[in-house]
Amino acid sequence: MEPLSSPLFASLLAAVSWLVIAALALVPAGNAFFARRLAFPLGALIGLSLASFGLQSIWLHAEQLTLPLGLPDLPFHLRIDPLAGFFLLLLGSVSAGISVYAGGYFRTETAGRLALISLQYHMFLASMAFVILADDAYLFMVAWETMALSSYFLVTTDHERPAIRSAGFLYLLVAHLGAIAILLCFGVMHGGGDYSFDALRGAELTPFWATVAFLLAFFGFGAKAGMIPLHAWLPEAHPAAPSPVSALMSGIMLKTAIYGMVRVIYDLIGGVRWEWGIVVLAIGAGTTLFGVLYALMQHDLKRLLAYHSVENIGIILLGLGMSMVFLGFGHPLAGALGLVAALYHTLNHAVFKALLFLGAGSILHATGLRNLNDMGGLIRTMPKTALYFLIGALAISALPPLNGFVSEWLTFQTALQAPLLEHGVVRSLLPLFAATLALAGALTAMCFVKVYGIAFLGRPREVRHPAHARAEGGGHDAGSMEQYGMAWLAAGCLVLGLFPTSFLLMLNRVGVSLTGQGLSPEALESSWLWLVPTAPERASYSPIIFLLVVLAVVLITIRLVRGFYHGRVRVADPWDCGFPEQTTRMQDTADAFGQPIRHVFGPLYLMKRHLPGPEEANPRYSIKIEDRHWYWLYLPVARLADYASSKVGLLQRGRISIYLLYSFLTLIALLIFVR
Amino acid sequence: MALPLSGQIVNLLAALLLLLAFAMLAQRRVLTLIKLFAWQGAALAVSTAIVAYATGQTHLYFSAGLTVALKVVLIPWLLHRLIDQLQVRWDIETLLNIPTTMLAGIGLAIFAFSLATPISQMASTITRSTLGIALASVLLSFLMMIVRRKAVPQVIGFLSMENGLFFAATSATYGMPLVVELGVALDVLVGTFIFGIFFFHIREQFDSLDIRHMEKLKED
Amino acid sequence: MNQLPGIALQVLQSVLVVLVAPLVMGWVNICRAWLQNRSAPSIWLPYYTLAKLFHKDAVIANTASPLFRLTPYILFGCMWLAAGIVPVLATDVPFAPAADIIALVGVFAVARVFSALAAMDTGTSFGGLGARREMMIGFLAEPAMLMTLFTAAFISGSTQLPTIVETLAHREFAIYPSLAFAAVAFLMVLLAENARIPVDNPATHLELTMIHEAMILEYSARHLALIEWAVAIKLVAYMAIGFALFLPWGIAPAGDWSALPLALAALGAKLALAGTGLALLETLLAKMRIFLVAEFLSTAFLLGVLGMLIHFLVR
Amino acid sequence: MEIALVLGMPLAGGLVLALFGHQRWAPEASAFMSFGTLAAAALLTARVIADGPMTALNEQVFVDPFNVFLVALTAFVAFTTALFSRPYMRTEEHHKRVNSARLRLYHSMYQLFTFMMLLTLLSNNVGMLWVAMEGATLSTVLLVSLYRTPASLEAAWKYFILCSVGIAQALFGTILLYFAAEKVLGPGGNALLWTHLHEVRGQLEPTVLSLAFVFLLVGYGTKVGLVPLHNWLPDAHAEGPTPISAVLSGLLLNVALYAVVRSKVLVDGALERNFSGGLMMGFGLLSVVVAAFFLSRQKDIKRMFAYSSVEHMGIMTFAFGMGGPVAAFAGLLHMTVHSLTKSAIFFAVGHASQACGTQDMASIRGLIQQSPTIGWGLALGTLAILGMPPFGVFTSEFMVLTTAMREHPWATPFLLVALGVAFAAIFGKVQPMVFGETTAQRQTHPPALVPVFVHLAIVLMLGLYIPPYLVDWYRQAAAFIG
Repeated sequence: MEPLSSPLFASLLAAVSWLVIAALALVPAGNAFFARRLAFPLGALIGLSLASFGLQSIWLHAEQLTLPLGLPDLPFHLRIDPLAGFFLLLLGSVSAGISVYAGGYFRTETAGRLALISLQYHMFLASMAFVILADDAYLFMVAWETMALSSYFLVTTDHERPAIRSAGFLYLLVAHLGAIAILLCFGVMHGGGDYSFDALRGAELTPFWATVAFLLAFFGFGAKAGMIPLHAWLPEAHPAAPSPVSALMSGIMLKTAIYGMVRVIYDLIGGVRWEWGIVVLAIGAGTTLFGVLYALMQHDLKRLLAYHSVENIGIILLGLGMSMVFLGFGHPLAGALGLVAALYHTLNHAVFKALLFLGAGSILHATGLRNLNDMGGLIRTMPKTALYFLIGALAISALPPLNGFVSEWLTFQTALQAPLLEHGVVRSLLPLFAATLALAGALTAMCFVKVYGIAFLGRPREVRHPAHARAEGGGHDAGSMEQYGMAWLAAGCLVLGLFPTSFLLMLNRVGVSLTGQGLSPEALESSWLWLVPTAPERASYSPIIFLLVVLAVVLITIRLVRGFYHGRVRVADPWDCGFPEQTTRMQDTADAFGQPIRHVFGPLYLMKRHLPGPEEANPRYSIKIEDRHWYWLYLPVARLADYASSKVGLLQRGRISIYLLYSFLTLIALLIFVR
Repeated sequence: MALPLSGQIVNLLAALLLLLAFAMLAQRRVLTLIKLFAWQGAALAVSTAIVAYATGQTHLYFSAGLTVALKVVLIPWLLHRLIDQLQVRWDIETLLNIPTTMLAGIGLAIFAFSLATPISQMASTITRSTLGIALASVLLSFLMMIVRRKAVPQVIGFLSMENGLFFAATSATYGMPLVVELGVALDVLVGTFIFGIFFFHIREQFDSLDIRHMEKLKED
Repeated sequence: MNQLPGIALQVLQSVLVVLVAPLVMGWVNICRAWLQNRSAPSIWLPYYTLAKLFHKDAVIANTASPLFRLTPYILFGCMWLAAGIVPVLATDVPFAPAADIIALVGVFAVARVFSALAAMDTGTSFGGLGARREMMIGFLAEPAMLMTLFTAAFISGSTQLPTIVETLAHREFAIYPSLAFAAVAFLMVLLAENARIPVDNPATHLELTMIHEAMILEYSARHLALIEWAVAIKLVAYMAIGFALFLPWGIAPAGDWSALPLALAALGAKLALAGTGLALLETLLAKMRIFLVAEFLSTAFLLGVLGMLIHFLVR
Repeated sequence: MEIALVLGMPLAGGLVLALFGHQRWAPEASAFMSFGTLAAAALLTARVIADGPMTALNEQVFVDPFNVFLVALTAFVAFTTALFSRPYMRTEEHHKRVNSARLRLYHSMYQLFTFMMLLTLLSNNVGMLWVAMEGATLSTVLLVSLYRTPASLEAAWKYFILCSVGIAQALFGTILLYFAAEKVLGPGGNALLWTHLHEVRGQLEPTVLSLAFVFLLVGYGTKVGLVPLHNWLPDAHAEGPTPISAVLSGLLLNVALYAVVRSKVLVDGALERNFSGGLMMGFGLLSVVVAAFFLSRQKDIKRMFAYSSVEHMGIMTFAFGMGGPVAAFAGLLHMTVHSLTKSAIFFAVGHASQACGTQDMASIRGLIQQSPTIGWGLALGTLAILGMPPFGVFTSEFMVLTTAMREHPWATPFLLVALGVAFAAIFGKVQPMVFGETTAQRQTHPPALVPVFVHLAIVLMLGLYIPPYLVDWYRQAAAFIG
């Protein structure tokens, strides 16, 4: 193996370079010159190269490497295969955009904070790369938990605020519990050899233990991915972090959980069963709906985006679940299609969610605002950001011809393979899950109309906010580095949306490497213009033609209208409906926009409303939506632990005689036992 | 097989030891407790000396001498002095009433005997049957420590446990090697000194040697 | 393969739809007037209105952004595109492989999102109100629509409208109970999506009830004209989808030019019939309270799902 | 020679400091003596690596792979703790919590304590091991009550009584052991020599040995802090001076566990069934679970970490109880990383509580703002002790858990629940202490944080890479423990 031409070695080198950048951040010279000027652009370059190595490895055979580190009997094993390559591509390319953005975003930090952020940021990136490259349980766990730890410290960057501290705590706690489940899963899979993935792959499991391993992996990784009911940390932690970090976490880190799920379930456990798929589908559907419905209720922009991450994880799970159902029933073609759809959505979500979080970061930087209810009219002060954010918003709303649509379309196509299934109930279940997806897609569109309409359009809603003086008067658009970062990701949305076929071929390689079979030959032989999931007469989609036609039609219309009619325009005040005292506060707020949803889905929410009375001089409506999971899952568990510890506490009442009695009784009991 | 005379005497002394242990368990007055403790030490020393004489293990004489010096003379004297200085001559309060304690003690003794019987069968020493008694007196001292509420009786309980251990050593094996015996004795001595220091500190802090004052550190 | 005739047909078909759409609107209005015992306006009135609007000076709110001015064109483009995908006259639609029924729903979604955004752009309370209601109807109607389409897709094994039509139109005659459910669901979605009674009233400006009109309050002149025209095209497109799924007879099969005149006639008849039916419905029904719409559309969704399930059960 | 030096340095230190411990230079002298001990231990280690096991002083002391590694560890942590106690005790003096007489006691007893622990480890005579262990108790009991506050007196009293009583049971066990050995080896000193006992362990009487093991386990287990014998431990840790808490947790518990493991080796040789292992696993598991639930109710920071020590000693006991090369390896590794991490935590905690003037966790806030190094030291140390990779504690826990899953699957749910609860409890309390608005004040003496970060760096290294000679060493010891 030529080390230099090997993508595995090169990826390792890239990951180590991130570690080196992290370490260099501690060099205090020149007001943290390195961290301020060089670290992030360099990190972005490394990300790009990592993406290219990953891309390369998708088309190659799997490679392995062993490092002389780690446990005595279990040195660090590394491996790169199409699946790992795909996720490296995701990590590298998305993080490149985020890193460029971060280079601009963090520039104004104080030296000490900046050094810490740069250290943890690049450590975070490197640990994610190692998670993907790991080929044994130990290295995987080390990288996995390092990832949790470094992101925890990033989340608590602004630790002066108590809310952020508790968010960080919750985050790390859930992450740790998830990690414990994953560890247990590796233990269950273990079949006598060591803990390298090769040995785990080779282990023969009975159906019972395979199912146990599946459930452990699913919930362990699901805790990280933010699926319900283990999602509670996500909407707390992601908004708490600085925006580029939120982008990294939502965009990439959640995907490492998907990676882990696919790796463990498809690759290590193998022999996927359809019952597992039903579990995944059920949780996925719940997660999807829950995520989007709660997102609609949010008025904190970053929190809203975080809930959308929950939703999109649900969509990915729907794809995975369908794939598992088909594979379990012995339909590898449809199974591969589901997997491809899920992985495609993984990549898409990484790109547009990162873009949206970066946009939210720019808003926060420029105006200091996170609450949508205070925003409005930002399109005038930050037109570039508005454009990029619009692309992200359309993409996440699954509107053609952007990328979100492609993966949802593929998921729908997978669901439409349902007639293949012999099992009547399952066959009719799949379209129902597709219906959830449809509902979620439409709700997402509603939510992003709300976000975009309220943040960027209209007029500033609240003047009481001091930051608004800035936003109205001297508000500024994002800096150039930030814009480059967002432009890169926006371009990603377009490319992924317009050229899906090349990505489909790539993902097909991943599917082949995992399930042994890929998409149908007809699908693979279709030209680059046409996206064909199974056969051209069944379904096809060509985003380019689509876009060209829309553009052509729109241009023709403009041309015609301009050509035939005059272009005279008068600018006036908006119509006041005969009520001259219109104020900006009379616009819809984010809370108001969610009102139909609250009405339709009322029982789902735990609402605390404050309705202003007729006498109030300064009436304000406010609403607080709480997550029911807190009350039926998290708090009871916490109370149970508390109760147990209060009972255990009774053991130790301070009286020495009692302590002596314990020793005495222990002795006597053991003596009796010995006899 | 009839026991030789020395064996019979040792057995007698062992019974005395056990009786003294019970007496200490039942005793309410500190001064008497110290006296009983001294007597226990004396019985231990005599039995050790007899074993030494009967078996020709010369180091046991040394051990007996050490016991006399420490447990019959030095430690009771130290305790007396402490009690004089600290003026703690009150009656002893117990957590459990005396009859119950005695009943528990009898149960313990039976348990100890049944536990020791199979082992003492293997012993080759003339004193082997006393192993059960030694174990019983260790457990009885333990029980005494549990039920006493004041610091001084607790310490006496501890020391009497040490006596039981010594007795076990002589009865089962004709005593531990000398270096160990010396080490143990040193530990006991230092321990007693430290106890003494503690009595003063405790008294200084709490105005009493009642360990009920020392129940502040706990989980709530 | 020579695709030129196909493309020509495609262009012809979409231009036809665009041009005919106001006429259908006019027809519906006439029927309604007749049914309500009013004297009917001219069937050409929508054309007059459009021409009038195109000639006026546009007034744009000073709070509007470029998005506001772009939106009418996007709307119009989207609807034109939708009209191009649906096989109105013939199944020989070369553009159809580029966008199947899911993409078709996507096109309508794009239009909806942009019109809602434009409504919020001027920062008036009416705009926001309209946008929010429109999006609510959208999220309820879209899944119902997809379910309806999926039923047809399951029957024909394809998500491409021409294939669906060919399958449905040229199969042996059989009663599909699933399609019956789907048809009812589709009708309900059609009413909701096109802002018709009982969901919305295209002729009202009452703030308590209006949905679509609230969104376009700020538009005037040529922008308004484009929007109104787009609305008309949308109605025709929906009707055409309905014909394709439930009344596919008469649509010319691919390559069969001789069937075109018949197809044209069939289309005219079907449109006239549908317009009458729509007017009848609008006359018979009363406008619902806004939150009853949710129930109305969830019924549609339920029917769509039921149709699909029935398809699986009675297969 | 090296052995004599290892034992002689702290003994001499204790005597010298008993005379001069009140001088200004006493802390430096103490650190110097500890450094001497460390150097001697290093020499000894090198010698053992080169020449293999050996005995000395008329076979009364011996070195084998098992104890030499603990000797090195003990000497190392004793040295770093001496470094730490230099500024710590000066600050305490500055705050008038101790006077010079007590400082003399402190420094002298500290050295003696080191001596006693090293003697326990090196002693070949099982009886002397007992004597030294009791000596270790005696030398620390006055240190626990150094502040003479009511609470510290109470803690010291409990420590003294419970440990003395416990260890008295161990003496009974030793007597039984001698009783069994005497039949094989004949009466006299040899029958208590470990090296001889180990050779004949197969011939020892099983019933006696199982009885002996019960007494030894209860006796030394009290010092290990196994539940329900642990009650002295949190009190003594919380009320004594922090350097003493550090060595109690970091070293004394290890030494006591060492004694238990030594006993186990003998018993396993004599008994067919895995009697000792079962008992140890049971105690280990109970300790882990109970300690985890104790954690969440703590208010005192040192008390909380004391319970964490109980938990970790439970893990080690469980690991040694499982036996086998991997579990024993893991147990040894856990001993190493736990003592390094826990002492590092106590160093950080000591400075933190001095800076805030309290051990009450509710009043310690925002350490990172006042002193980033203390804050980070505490945060990283806590995460390390909670088993977060890449720190070494995770390495050993990984090995323990994976072995347990293979061999005793029933135990893993308990372990995992306990680890989860412990994580929530400790981390939830430490986080607000480290982050947020600060309550800390500037300190008069610059804190000694080199030890903290040196310890953590070693622990970090052990998480990623265990040097080959260390692996060999652990393996030999693990093979020996079995």
